[in-house]
Formats: sequence, C-alpha cells, structure tokens
Amino acid sequence: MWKVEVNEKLCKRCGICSTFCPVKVFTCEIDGLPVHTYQEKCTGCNLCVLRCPDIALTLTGGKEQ
Amino acid sequence: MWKVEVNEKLCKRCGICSTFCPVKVFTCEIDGLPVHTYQEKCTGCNLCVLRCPDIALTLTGGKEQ
Amino acid sequence: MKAQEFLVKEKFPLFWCAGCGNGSVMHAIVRCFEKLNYTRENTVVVTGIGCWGKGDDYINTNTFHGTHGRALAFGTGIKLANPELNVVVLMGDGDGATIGGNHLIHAARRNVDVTSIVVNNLNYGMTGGQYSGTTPCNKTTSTSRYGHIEHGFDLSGLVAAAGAPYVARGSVYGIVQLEKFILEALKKKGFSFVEAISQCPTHFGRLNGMKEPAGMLNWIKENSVSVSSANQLSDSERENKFILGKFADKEKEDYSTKYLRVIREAKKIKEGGK
Amino acid sequence: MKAQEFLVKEKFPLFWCAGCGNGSVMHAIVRCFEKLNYTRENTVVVTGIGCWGKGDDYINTNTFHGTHGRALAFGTGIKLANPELNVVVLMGDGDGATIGGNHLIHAARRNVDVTSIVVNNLNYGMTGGQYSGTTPCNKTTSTSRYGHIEHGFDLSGLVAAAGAPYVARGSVYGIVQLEKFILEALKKKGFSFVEAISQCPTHFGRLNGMKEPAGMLNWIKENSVSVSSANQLSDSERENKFILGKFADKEKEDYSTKYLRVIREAKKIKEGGK
Amino acid sequence: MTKKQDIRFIQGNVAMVEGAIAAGARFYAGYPITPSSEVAEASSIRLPQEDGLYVQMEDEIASIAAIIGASASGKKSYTATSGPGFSLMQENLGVAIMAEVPCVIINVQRSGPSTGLATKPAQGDFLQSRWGTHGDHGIIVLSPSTVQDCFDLMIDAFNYAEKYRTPVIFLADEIVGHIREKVVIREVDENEIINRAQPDCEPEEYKPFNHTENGVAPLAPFGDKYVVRLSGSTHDERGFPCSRPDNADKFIRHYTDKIEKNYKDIVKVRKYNLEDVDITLVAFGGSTRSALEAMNMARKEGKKVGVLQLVTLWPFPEDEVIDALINSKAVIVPEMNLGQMIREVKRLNDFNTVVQGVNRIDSMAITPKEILDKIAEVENESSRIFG
Amino acid sequence: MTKKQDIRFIQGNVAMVEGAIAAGARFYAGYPITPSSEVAEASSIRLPQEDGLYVQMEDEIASIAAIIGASASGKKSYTATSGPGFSLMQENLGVAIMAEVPCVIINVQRSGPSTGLATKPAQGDFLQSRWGTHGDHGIIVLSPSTVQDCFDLMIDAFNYAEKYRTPVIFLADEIVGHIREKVVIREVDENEIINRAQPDCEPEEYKPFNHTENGVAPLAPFGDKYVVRLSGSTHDERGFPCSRPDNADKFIRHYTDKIEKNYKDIVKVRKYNLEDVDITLVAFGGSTRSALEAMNMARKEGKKVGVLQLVTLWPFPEDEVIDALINSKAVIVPEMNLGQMIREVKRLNDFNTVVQGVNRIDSMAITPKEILDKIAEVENESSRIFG
Amino acid sequence: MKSRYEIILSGVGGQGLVVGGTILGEAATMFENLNSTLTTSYGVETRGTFTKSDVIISKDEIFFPEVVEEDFVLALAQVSYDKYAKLINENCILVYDCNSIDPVDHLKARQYGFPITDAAREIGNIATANIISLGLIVKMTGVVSVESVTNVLKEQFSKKPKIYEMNLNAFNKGLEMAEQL
Amino acid sequence: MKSRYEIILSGVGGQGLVVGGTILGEAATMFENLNSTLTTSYGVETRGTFTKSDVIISKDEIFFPEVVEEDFVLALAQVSYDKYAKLINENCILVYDCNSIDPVDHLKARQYGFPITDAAREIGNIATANIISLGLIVKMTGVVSVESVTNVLKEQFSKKPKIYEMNLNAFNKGLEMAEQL
Ligand SMILES: Cc1ncc(C[n+]2csc(CCOP(=O)(O)OP(=O)(O)O)c2C)c(N)n1
Ligand SMILES: Cc1ncc(C[n+]2csc(CCOP(=O)(O)OP(=O)(O)O)c2C)c(N)n1
Ligand code: SF4
Ligand code: SF4
Ligand code: SF4
Ligand code: SF4
Ligand code: SF4
Ligand code: SF4
Ligand SMILES: [Mg+2]
Ligand SMILES: [Mg+2]
Repeated sequence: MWKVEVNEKLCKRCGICSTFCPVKVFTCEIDGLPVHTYQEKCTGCNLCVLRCPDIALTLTGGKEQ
Repeated sequence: MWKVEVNEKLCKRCGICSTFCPVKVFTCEIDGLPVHTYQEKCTGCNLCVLRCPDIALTLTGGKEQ
Repeated sequence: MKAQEFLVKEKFPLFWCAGCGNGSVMHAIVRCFEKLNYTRENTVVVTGIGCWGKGDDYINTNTFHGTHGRALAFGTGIKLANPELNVVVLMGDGDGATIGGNHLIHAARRNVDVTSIVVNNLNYGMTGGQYSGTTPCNKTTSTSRYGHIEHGFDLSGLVAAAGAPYVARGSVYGIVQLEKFILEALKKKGFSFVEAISQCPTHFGRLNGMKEPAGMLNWIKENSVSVSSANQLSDSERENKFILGKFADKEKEDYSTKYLRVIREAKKIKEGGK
Repeated sequence: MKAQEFLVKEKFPLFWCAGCGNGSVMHAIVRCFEKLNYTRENTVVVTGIGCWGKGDDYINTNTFHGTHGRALAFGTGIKLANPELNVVVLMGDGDGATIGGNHLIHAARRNVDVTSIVVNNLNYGMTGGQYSGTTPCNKTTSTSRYGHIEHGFDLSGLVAAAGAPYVARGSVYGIVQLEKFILEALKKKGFSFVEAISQCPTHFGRLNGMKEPAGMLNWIKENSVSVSSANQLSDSERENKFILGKFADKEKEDYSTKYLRVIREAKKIKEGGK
Repeated sequence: MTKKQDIRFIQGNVAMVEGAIAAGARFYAGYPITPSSEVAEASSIRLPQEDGLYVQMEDEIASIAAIIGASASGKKSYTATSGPGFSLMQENLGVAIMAEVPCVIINVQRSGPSTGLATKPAQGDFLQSRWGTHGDHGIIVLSPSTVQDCFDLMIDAFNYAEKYRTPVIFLADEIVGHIREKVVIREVDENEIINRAQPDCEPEEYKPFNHTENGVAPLAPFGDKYVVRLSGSTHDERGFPCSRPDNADKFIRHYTDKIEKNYKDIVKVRKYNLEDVDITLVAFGGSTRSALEAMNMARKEGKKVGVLQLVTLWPFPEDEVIDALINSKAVIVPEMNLGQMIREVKRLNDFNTVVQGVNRIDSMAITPKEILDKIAEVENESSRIFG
Repeated sequence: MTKKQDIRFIQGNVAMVEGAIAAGARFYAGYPITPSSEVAEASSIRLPQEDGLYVQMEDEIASIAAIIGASASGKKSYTATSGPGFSLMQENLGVAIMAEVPCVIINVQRSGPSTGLATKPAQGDFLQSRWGTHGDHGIIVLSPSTVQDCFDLMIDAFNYAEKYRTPVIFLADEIVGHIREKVVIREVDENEIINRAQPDCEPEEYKPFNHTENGVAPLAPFGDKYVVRLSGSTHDERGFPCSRPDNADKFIRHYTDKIEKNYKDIVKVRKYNLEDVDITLVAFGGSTRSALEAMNMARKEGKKVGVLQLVTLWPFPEDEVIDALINSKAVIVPEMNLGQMIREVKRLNDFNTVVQGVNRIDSMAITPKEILDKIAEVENESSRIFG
Repeated sequence: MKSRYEIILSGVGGQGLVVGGTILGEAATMFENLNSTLTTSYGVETRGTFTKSDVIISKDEIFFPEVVEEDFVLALAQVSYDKYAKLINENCILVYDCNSIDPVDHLKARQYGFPITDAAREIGNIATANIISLGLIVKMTGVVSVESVTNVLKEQFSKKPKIYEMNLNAFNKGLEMAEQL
Repeated sequence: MKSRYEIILSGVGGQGLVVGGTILGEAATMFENLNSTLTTSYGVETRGTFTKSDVIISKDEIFFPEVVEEDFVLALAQVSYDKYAKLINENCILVYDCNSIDPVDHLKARQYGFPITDAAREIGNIATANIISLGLIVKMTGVVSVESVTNVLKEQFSKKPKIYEMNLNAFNKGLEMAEQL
C-alpha cells in the first residue's frame, strides 16, 4: 500500500495535492492540512508529490508492501 | 521616346542604374557618370529612377513624344 | 504634396556612400507619402542611430531622432499621445533588430498603429561594418574576420511570430514590390513592419568580395526567392536566401482604439463614485 | 547526487505563497539534475529578479543572481568562458520575456549551450501582479483594472522563430510532461528553452476570480491543449489556450563548438606572421 | 463629502499621481518596480478617468522614451521608477536634455547598490540624479519630504519641466513614497500651472531650438500647424545635425545655463528656526523628517538648532547653504547614504564651519536620537567655538 | 625584426587590447560604438589568437553582464564603449560592485550629452564614472593620456580589478583612443600580473564574501571544486539574500572602504616640474597632453609652471591635489567639460589657493595656447600674490 | 488622549494590517481634526513573514513617522508577539490573538489576549481579524471615535453592501470583546 | 630637418589619408629613432566629406598632437585645398592634386601641383594616390628616409606581393615626380 506523508512545517495548505489527486485520496483538516485519508485508493501515481509547490510530500510503500 | 536625366551633382557614380537597367541603355563616362546613351531602347520602366540611391535621375518623355 | 517636396533638398547630396541602398528606400517612402496624401504636419518620422537612422535628415515632415535602438519606444509615445499622427519609424538592422529587438517584438505584440521600416543591410554600417543580429553565418565583417559563426534572424518571421498584423520583406533590388509593401504598411491600422534587404557596399559588400557598389545589390538579387517558392526549401537552404513577400496581413484592433474602451470603463467607475 | 541534496533545506519553508507554482517547477528541475548526474560544482543556476528569480536561494549548486531581465546575458558569459559548465537560467515571464525579451531571442539565435526555464505565471508576481508581456487579453491585473487590452506573447512560438533548437511548453499541472521537457532541454547541446505555464494565485488568480490557491492551476488545466490538436484551432481560439508540447527540437552546432574553428583559423593567421 | 474630496489619507506614491494630474499630466509610461509601483498602479486607474493614457512598456528604457515621445506630441508626461530602473533610464534622459523635451521622472529611492534591498529606504542616488547620464548637462531635481509635497511639489516639477523644456527628476525615497498621511488634494488654480510656450510665428519661420537669450524656444507639439524636428544628436536651431564647434559650444552651455542661470526661480528651500542658530541641520527628502524631529527635541533642551531643508536638490542651493555655513557654528548633514550631499556642502565651506554628517546605509531611517547625539558630539568637540 | 615586435605605431584603442591580453584577459563582450569600436575589432582578431573569446552582444547591458559572467567563470574580462553605452551599463555595473566580480570597462569618451557628436572628443563623463550607478559604492577609475598608457595602465586596471574584486573603469577619450603613436608592446613579467586570490579552505567552508579585515575574500571560479554563490542583491557572507540592517551596513561600507582604504596602493599621479612651481596644472586624460605642452611653453617663458597628471581619477587623489593646492599660488584645471574635476579640487581647497578652469566643450581639444592665456590671466589677476 | 499616540500593528504578511492601519489613519485625519501617519515595514518576502505597521496619531504635525515608544501593540502572529513582548514598557497595552499565540508571563506591558481568529471565523471570514482588532483598539484606547471608524467603513465599502456589513460586524465584535474586559 | 615637423594630409573620406599617415608614422617610429603622432578629424559623415590627418614627427616627445604651424600640407580635394590655402604661411609647402583641384594664386605658402590622380590611374588603381603622395612628401621634406618607407611597405604587404609591388611603384612614382621639380 502507498503512503503519502505530509511535512506539516513545509505544507502551506494550498490544497493542490487534494484537489488534483486523480482518485481523491485526501481530506483536509480545519486549517487545510491534507491528510492521506483513503490510503487504500491511492495508486501511487506520485502526482501529488510532484505537484506540491512546497516539496512537503513524500510517497512511500507500494504494491509489494 | 523616354529620356533619363542625370543630376551630376547628386550622382555618386555607383553604377546601379546602368548595371540593372533591363535593356542596358546606359554607358558610363570615365568617372562613372551614367549616360542615357541608347535612349531609343529605353522602355521607360522607371526602374533606374526608383533604384538610384541618390535620387539623381528623372525620367521624362514617353511613347507619345 | 509631391514626393520630392517631402525631401530636404538643401541637404543633398545624401551623405550615404555611393551605391548605399538607404536612398532608394527613402525615395520609395516619400513616394508613398505622396500617394497617401500625407502632410508634413500630420506625419512624424522617427529614427534611431545608424546610417539609415540619418534618413530623417532628408525628410521634411516632423522628425524625432532618438537613440540607438529606441526609435520604436519614442514612436509609441508619440503615437499614443496623438493617435491622429502618421508615425513612421525608420531603423537599421542593428538599431531595430539587435539592440532594439525587444522594443520591436513588444511593439508588434502591443499593436500600436505605427509603421516600422527596417533597412536590413546585414551589418552595422555606421560604426564600420561589424556583425549585427541579421548577419548571415559564415560572412566576414569587421568583427568576424574569421567568418561569422552566429545565425542571423529571420527578422520578418520573428516579427510575425511576435504578433504583428502586417509584416512583409522586400529588397532594394525589388524596389517596386518594396514600395507596394511600404504603402500597404502605412495604410494598415495597427503595427506594421517592412523589412528592406539592402546593400552596404562600403562594409558588408567590400568585406565579402563584392567590390563594386552594385555588387552587393546583385548578390541580393541572385539570392532572393518568394515566400511561396521558399516553402519548398529546406531549413538550411532557407537560411541562405532572402525570402521576399508577405509574412502577415490580418486585422487586429490597434491599441489606441482599444484604449477608448479603457477610458469609457474608467469614467464609468469614476462617476459611480470612488 | 539525489534531487533532495540539490536543495538548500535550511532555507525551507519556501518563501513563495501558498499554492504558487514556483516550487513545483524547482522540484522538477532538481529531479532532472539527479537524473543527469549533475554535480553542485559543475552546475550554475543563473537567475534574474522576480519571485521565480529567487529560485536560486533554494538550490545548492553554484548560483548567480543578477539583475531583472539580464539572466541570460550573465549566463552567456558564464558558459562561453567555461563550456564545461551546465548553465541553467531561471526567468519569470517579466524577467525573461518582457524586460529580457531581447536577450532571449538573441540567445536563441546565438545558440549558446544554456538551458532557460521560464516560469510563465502571466504577470509580475514579485512587484504586485502588474501585467507582463504574456498577460492574456481582457484579464485583470493590478495595472489593468479595466481589462487588459494587449495580447500576450506566444512565447514558445517566438523563441522557436528566433532560431532556438529546442523549445517546449509545459505546465505545472502537466508536471510529468514538464519534467520530461526540462530533462530534454538540459540534455540538448545548444540553446534550449522550456516555458512552464504556472500559477500566481496571490495576484493573477485572485484578481481574475480564482480565489483558492488551487483555482488558477485548475484554470490552466482546463485551458490547455496539445500542439497537435491546436493546429485545428483558429487564431483567436489559439490565443485563449495554453498550447503544450514541443515547438522545436533540432540539431544545430552550438556557439562554443563553432568558436573552436575561429580559434583555429585565428592561430593559423597569427602563425603565418602578422 | 466635500471634506472627503479634499483631505485624504494616502501614500506619497499615490499623491504624486494626483499631483501630476493636477499639473495637467495625461500620459504615463513605466515599468513597475518596488518601491514605486503604486505610482504605476494609481496612474493606471486614474489617468483614463481623466482622458489620459497609461501604458506599461517593456522596460525602463522604453518607458522614458515613450514619455519623451508623448511629450513631443504635446501631452505632459511622467514615469516612475527606483534605482535599477533609474540607472537604465540614464541614456535616454540625455535625449530629453538634448532635445529639450519636458517630462518628469520619479525615482523612489531604495537601498542599493544594484538590486540591494528592494523594500527598504535609502538616499543613495543623490549624486546619480545629477551626474548619472554621460556628457555635460544641467538638470533640475526636486525632493519631497511629506505626502503633501508629493502633491504640491509635483506641480512645481511639471511647471519647471514645461518652463525650461527639461526633464525634472522627482527624487523621492521609500519613506516618503510609502508613508500614508494626511494630504489636501486641492483643485489647482489655472494660473498656478505653467504650460510650455507656444510659437506664434509663421510655420515656415519656426525653429524648435531658436532660444532667446535667457530662455528656451517655444515648443510646438507634433500634429499642430508647425513642423517640428527634435533630435538627441548635437543639432542646430532647426534641429538638423550640426558638427560645427561653435554650435556644440552654444548648445552644451545652454543645457546647463538655462538651469543654472535661473537658480533663483528654481531653487526652493525651507527654513526652520534659522533666525537664531548654533547648529543647522541640512537635510532633504525623508531624512528631513528625522531632522525636524531632532530639531524639536533639541530646542526643548534649549539648544539652538535649526533645519535647512533642500527641496530643490539641483541646481544645488548654494546660496542658502552658504548662508547656513556662515550663520551657524556647525552644520550637520543627516542623509541615508555614505555622505553624498555633504560633499557639496563641504565644497562651499570657505568659512571653516564645522561640517559633519549623520549617515545611515543599513536600510533604516535615521532616528532623531542619532542626530541629537551628533549635535551633542559636535558641541563637545567644538566647545571652544561654542564656549 | 625583434625591434618590430616591440615598437609599434598604433591607436590607443588597439594598444588597450594588447594591454588587456598582456594582463591575462581572455574574454571580451561588447557592442560597437564610436570612438571605441577599434577596441572591439582588435579584440575580435587578437583574442582567438590567444585562445580567448570575443562575442558581440545584443547591447551594452548584455555586454557588461556577459563579462561579469565570464569573470565569474574565471576568465579575466573586459568591454569597451562610449557615453551612450556607458550610461546603459550603469545598472549592471552595480552587479559587478555588489557581487564583487573583477572586470574592466573601457569608456572612450566622446562629445555628449546623448548621442552628441560621435566622432569628437570630450571628457564629460568624469563624474558619471564615479556616480553613474545608483546607490552607495566605491569604484576605481584610471585614465590614460598616451598610447603607451593604453598598454601599461591597462595592466594596472586588471591588477586592481583582480586584487580588489571590483570593476575598474578605464576612462579614455577620443583623443587618446584614436591617436596613433609609438608604443612599446613588451612581454610582461609574470609577477607584474595580479590574479584574484584563490581559496585554500575545504570546499564546505568556502564563503565567497567572507572578507578579511582589510581585504576581500578569495573568489573561486565556477567549475572548480568550490561552490560559489554570487548575487547582486544584498547578501550575506555566503551569498544568500539577507535583509538584516547590520549586514547591509557592513557590506555597503565594504564596497566603498575596500577602495578608499587602499588609496595609497591605487592612486597614481604623475608630477612634472612640481618641485618648484607657482602654478600647477591639474589634468587628466587627453587634456594632459595640452597641459604638458603648455607647461613646456610656459617654462620657456620663464614661468614656474608644473603639471600634476591624475592617472587614477577615483578614488580622487586628494592628498596629491592638496599638496598642489598648498604648494602652488594657483591651480589651473584644464578639462574638456564644463568643470567637473575642478569641483573636486575646489572641495579640497581649504587654502585660499586660486583655482581656475580652462574648459572646452565644443568638441575640440584644448590648445596649449588657451592654457597659456589662462596662466597669464591668473598671473595678472593675482599679481598681489605673485608680486 | 495623549497628544501623540503610537500604535504598532504586527503580524505576518497577508493579515490586512495595512488596511487596518489605513482605516485608523483615515478616521483620524478625515473625520477628526488629527494628524496621522502610517508606515509599514516588510521584507522582499511580502508573503508569510514578519511585517509591522506603525500608526501614529497626533494633534501636532508628525515628523518622524516611526514608533519610538509604543502606546499600543497589536500582535496577530507568534513571531510578532515574540518580537514585541520583551521590548515594550509598562505604559504600553499589548493585545494578541490568543488563538494563535502562546503568551509569556511577566511582561512589563499590560497584555490582553482575545480569540480574534475564532471571532473572525464566526463572522464568516478569517480575513476580518484586522477589523475586529480595530474594534479592540478603538475601544481600548479611544484614539479615534467609533463613529469616525464606521464612517470610514461606510465610505470604503459604499458600493459593496455585503462586505460593508461583514466588516461592520467585525468592528462591532471587536468593540464588544473589549467591552467585556 | 627641424626637430619637429608638422604635416597635414587633407582630402575627403576614403582617399586613404590615414593609411598614408600611418606609413609615415611607422617609418619614423619603427625604423628611425623618432617620435610621431597621427590624429584624424572627421565628421559623423566619414564618407565623402572633408577629413584631415595631422602627422607630427619629432625628435622630442610629442604632447599636443595637433598641427599648430603647418610645415607641409597635402591637399587631395578642392574642399581641403580651399580650407588650407589661405591659412598657411610662407614656411609651409603646399602640395595639391592638380587633376582635381583649381589652385588660387598669391599664396603665402610655396605651392606645387602634381597630377596625382592621373599618375594613380596610370599605376592602375586610383586608390594609390595616397602612396604617390607619400613619395612626394618624403622627397620634398626628407622627414623620413626612402628606405624607412619601403621597409614599412614591405612589412605591411609581405603576404600580398602584387599589392606590395603596386604600392612600391606608386611610392617611387611620387619620388620621381618630386625629383622633377
Ligand atoms: C547605445 C549605443 N550603442 C552603440 C551605438 C553606436 N552605433 C551607432 S549606429 C550603430 C549600428 C548601426 O547599424 P544599423 O542599425 O544596422 O544601421 P546602419 O548603419 O547599418 O544603417 C551603432 C552600433 C550608439 N550610438 N548607441
Ligand atoms: C530594472 C528593474 N526593473 C524593475 C524591477 C522590479 N521587478 C522586480 S521583479 C519584477 C517582475 C517580476 O515578474 P516575473 O519576472 O514574471 O517574475 P515573477 O515574480 O512573476 O516570478 C519587477 C518588475 C527590477 N528589479 N529591476
Ligand atoms: S500541495 Fe503541498 S503545500 Fe499544498 S496542501 Fe498539499 S502538501 Fe500542503
Ligand atoms: S500518489 Fe497519486 S493517487 Fe496517491 S495520493 Fe498522490 S496523487 Fe493521489
Ligand atoms: S544609380 Fe544614381 S547615383 Fe548611381 S550611378 Fe546611377 S544616377 Fe548615379
Ligand atoms: S527607364 Fe528602365 S529601360 Fe529606361 S533607362 Fe531606366 S531602367 Fe533602363
Ligand atoms: S556605410 Fe554602408 S550603410 Fe552606411 S552609408 Fe555607407 S554603404 Fe550605406
Ligand atoms: S506573488 Fe505569485 S508568483 Fe510570487 S510567490 Fe506569490 S503566488 Fe508565487
Ligand atoms: Mg545595418
Ligand atoms: Mg511572472
């Protein structure tokens, strides 16, 4: 399973990761911090990581795990 | 008959009029001043006048004359 | 007014070298002024610095002789402040396309209704024949004695790509066509651009084995092709040719016309209170 | 070296606004550095002034932070003086295409082997969202409150017309494609150019009714078409779209390589006695 | 509501635009730069409301060229920039000087050199404003210290430009450009406004550079019944190029003389408590505010301190500075640079007056306290003089 | 044939190129302009012969940027221009100052302002060379008076640039740039040449702006084992942007101090017959030649006239000028402008010495006769002093 | 009121402190016969980092426009609280947003925490924190009258009734919160 | 020879006067132990209008490089002849091209007309007029030796034997013409 981790210190709560996740994996906390909620749906496409303007995301895991 | 007159004071003896006259009407004097020698061949195309960089030529006359 | 009356006859003979193409282009321009019934008072000729930039010395209209490369920027102010004026901007290839290249592409984009006429003699005539932004590859100039290694702009292609509604390239050899382009350009409402391939026998000609004043003009003649036949050429073949013809001719609302809408909108808001 | 190691982590978080596209492009660039095995020592990142022009603050290689609009001119000197260096020039649309437009087209023509990456966010982010040379017609900016009346450049089209051997346009939304273009551009021997359509939510987005940080990126997404499908569009349709894809990709000997011939020739003549 | 139209609480940069419009300006061309961008923004909103035109050019070089061109077409024109852009304008500034085209160039100074600190104040362009362009020339430079100045003095700037057919530099700084304070935007009386003289001769006789002994020639706009030749190259009365030495001599002197010889008309200073001083603070622009505060504080301590504010910076107010040098035991020059204006003061000091600077270049305003300290220091050092 | 290699009869502009090459310069970027174009032309021919590189840029702004970039890559670099181009270079001159990148900028002065008279001499850029770029800064300016100077002094120019990590202005004029005369092109001894200091620390420890008390930090070239951050914005020791006031203060002072405090090393003057003078002619550049001729003529008439030639113009040779003011009854300053250098001389004149100018701005050289006349005039006027 | 009152509005970029200061200044200069200056200090980084505005309101002409001795400090972000908490003296009032700031004890100044962010959320727009703060300032200092500020708000938003309403609410909320002191 | 000899070469742009002056200067400085300066005056109009070169040859160092008192004037065009004919004094030699210049009488200077243009045509290139003139100058003044000038020509054209020959012919032609005086 894939896991996307958010670095809270770097994240600026812009919502880009969640808005454009092809499978809508994220939910947002009240202050906008994204949470990788529906983790099981995550395809590991990495797009959120690539698009995040604040280099705040890391993708780990994968099918095998 | 057409007549091309050369203003000696303006002409800089560049040879453009004579070089590019479609019917080779001009001859040149020793210092390069063009002379409208074979006047009868002149078609009145006006190209020499238009191309002369020193605005030194005037075309007069024409078929009727 | 007659073409000849647009010329400052007292300043003749022209200071340009024997065989220089500048005079031919200037002559064509004043013929167009006559055809369009321009007056001295409603016309402004704007120039930069260079041999061609001295064109305004011989033209009898209003003139503005600015700095090297900036003629279009002066011309933009002149026109926008009084859209009734016919503003004609004369630039060399150094002036208009090398140091002034940015003003050229932005003027094309901005679409202010001025006409620019670049005499492209492939080098800096005025300062002694150094290479410019249009000097062809492999040619010799006073600063490329070992052969020029840069590629010159396809200037008309560039200006068209920048968005100009009217762009055409002619040559001093093809003077009749050139005059037609100039006439069309002057008539065009919006930014118009004419490139005149011309000869600098003194520098470019002499340094490239064309000793006679007429030699470089002959070389231009021999290396010219029309836009339509150029389509069949390869890239590198194209580069060694002068492609003559129209590169753009379309309608596009000019800046001053559009600005009337800005004023209308602004006043609406002003009157609506602040 | 790993992409992350090219970043100056101690300077994080990035100073850019929430949702600004600059960070995404910067991330893509350092990923390419990793892929190409660049080192900090053999790479120089050159920037101008602007929000994107602060990119070098976060990159760990050699850097040169110059003046607004002149990054390519500094980069030209850096590269020509040491052709072994990887020279990457980061510019905004104001920086690279408005004040710096002339350096851009001449660099494209001159074909010095540097890679330029313009982040085109359609306005001057740094100074408060004024219109730039790429702002689309009718949009609102802090200096076109009544609607912008100029047309923005088709920047990639312009750079291709100026002679660049490699030109491509991507977007922050299409980040994978963008990264591919950057990689190709870095690999290209000769002048290469990548335009990244990006979002400035703070100014352009906010003033044009896109309030959320992600709003402008979404707008970019919705208005993008590929080069191939753009061929079917009319001129005015094209103008309102972001046409993504490659505009040029050809081989052209770069300046430094050619200059070796100049040196050879010069020495021959020197040794022949002067 | 009438009140509101008169009194506003706005930035200096915005007041400059209102001043320009009041002076009759209807054309702005510029390129944004911190800390002057509000001048652009306000102009883009306000000018079309008054049938004027705002255009953003591709750079500062084009911006100054466009305003010169627009002025030649008869529109009063201005631009605004800061150090980096002002440096870029230097070449074309020479065109305005040489072709004698009125225009106003606003420089809102920031911390330099080079890109420096864009949002921070400085006064490091004082000497550049006089000598930045190549070749001999004269120039008028005015410097505001309040938002009210930004309005009122801008009218003077256009008036001088029109009267003397010359570019005028409006040398503000980040402090004055960005401060918000009360300003009275008044309707300006018509006869407060100077417009360039117009020819009344026959069109054939008109020569755009046929200067009278003490003045400048009338300047017809393009598009009128006159034909006008303007040129940035050395030219004759008619505007044709001319390389005769006597002609060059005449015109180059003219560019300086028309300004220097009208010193009395152009030079403005403000005198605060100078009737009875030991120490005069000579200041300009934003630093004047620090000087005035320091003066008030010093007076409270019973010290005889006055302020000479130079409103006109160039031509340099030599007479007034000389008076200050003569009438004071010490002159202190607070400026946000390493000592540029003080050079001029020292040049005039044939009186052995103590002249000292208070200089700050760390991008912070000079505090009144620093000036007070310097006053104390000078008093101590020269106790024999004061004693 | 050996002789021929040493002695040549060439223009000043061409000798400058030989001087630059002898100094180790291997990179030229420029944009042609009269009367400096021969520098470009000779460079385009000579540099590739020495494995150097010549590139013509699209304008002067790009030209100075390119030489700064090339210098950052480790090549000694130079450009040449005249007034209009020098004005355009002012913004990026600030980058060289701020990023402390050595380079040499040749300005062959012509008659201005603006386009002026392109082929005619003047010395109207004297003060611009000091104050042309915005913001506080220091700068080194050297001025040649002979073709031999064009060679020899150019080596000094590069040496100063490298030693102090600073742009150096080589302020020539049309007279010196275009005159042809004898010049000895010598092979320069290696230890005559200064190259910028190189770091010897560990790469991680290297900070490109970590200046020592009295000097400048070593500057590694791009591409070496060090990582180098250079910036035209206000930055810290490592080259990162920094807006702390104390940092701004430190660096802005440094740009001036590193030059002013090394006055003794940088200032060069030449003294002719100054041991025993009544009147000292203070001159620079092409006008020095007129002054020397006048001196010889005056000496023949038995007048005690000497010449102080300022070879370094900035930092201004204050000590030497003060000596002249003290030791002479009168100082005459001949210059081809309306009196720029004389301002500096007057600024230093606390001695009531008579200071007068001989000024010519009509694009002609000052003749020795004019100086002689001024000498006579000064003698008459101040007969009480001389009496 | 003192004849010269010095206020600092501090926080991070984007919190509308300049707008707040401008409203104060307008109230003072346009609706009361006072002088006022507003200066702002920010870095190149206009976004997300420390900024402050100095507002001076005075019966006399104001020369030096920077706050020399704070009478009132508003802190809307931790960075700015930290910066001022230690600096200011006993005559100064320090107001901070207790939703986002951890206060320290034993200050010389009198300090008051208010849930400004919460209140702004309640009003429906977090961007109204600056106007709420205005209410606090006006109530706690009396430097300008409530009426003057509402006049300014009215003129400012005359063409946007909804926004006017929201801001008026915010201002009143601030007044209220101060009332409860 | 005088210790300082002042020569003016005048005509219109394009006549090769600078080349002529340079050869003189090279001869003096590189092959004789003399000093020399060459300065040229021309307008923006480098083409077709009046230009002149000042050549000074001296045993001493040369400071002021402009001719103050002409010892020798060469005029290759009517404009330049007209300009100098009246100015120069009795000690000066004036040489002009009698093919293109109408002289005036009663000059203070000693004047000599030579058919320089004709001679150049004869040699096969009108551009050699300047070198022919050199021959005249050298012969008539002795300011440098014939050998020095031929040395310069040899070096200058070492790689173009034909052009060298032509120029040598032209120089000799000038010497010859002066001989016949
Ligand atoms: C800022 C500036 N740089 C350089 C020059 C010198 N200059 C004058 S004209 C010219 C080039 C002329 O070339 P071009 O524009 O092609 O005109 P041409 O002489 O060929 O007609 C140059 C470089 C100048 N006057 N100003
Ligand atoms: C010569 C000069 N002019 C103007 C500026 C002010 N300035 C700084 S950045 C900028 C524009 C930034 O826009 P862009 O290049 O598109 O970058 P962005 O901030 O959008 O990333 C401007 C006008 C400057 N620094 N220097
Ligand atoms: S894209 Fe990045 S910065 Fe934006 S919300 Fe997601 S993690 Fe945070
Ligand atoms: S990796 Fe892809 S699917 Fe998973 S959260 Fe990110 S964008 Fe969504
Ligand atoms: S083209 Fe004109 S200038 Fe040339 S030779 Fe003919 S007439 Fe004379
Ligand atoms: S008019 Fe035509 S045919 Fe007649 S001379 Fe001229 S070019 Fe030749
Ligand atoms: S140098 Fe060239 S462009 Fe200039 S006048 Fe002569 S031929 Fe024409
Ligand atoms: S202002 Fe725009 S470009 Fe600049 S950081 Fe913010 S979002 Fe990005
Ligand atoms: Mg040209
Ligand atoms: Mg941008």
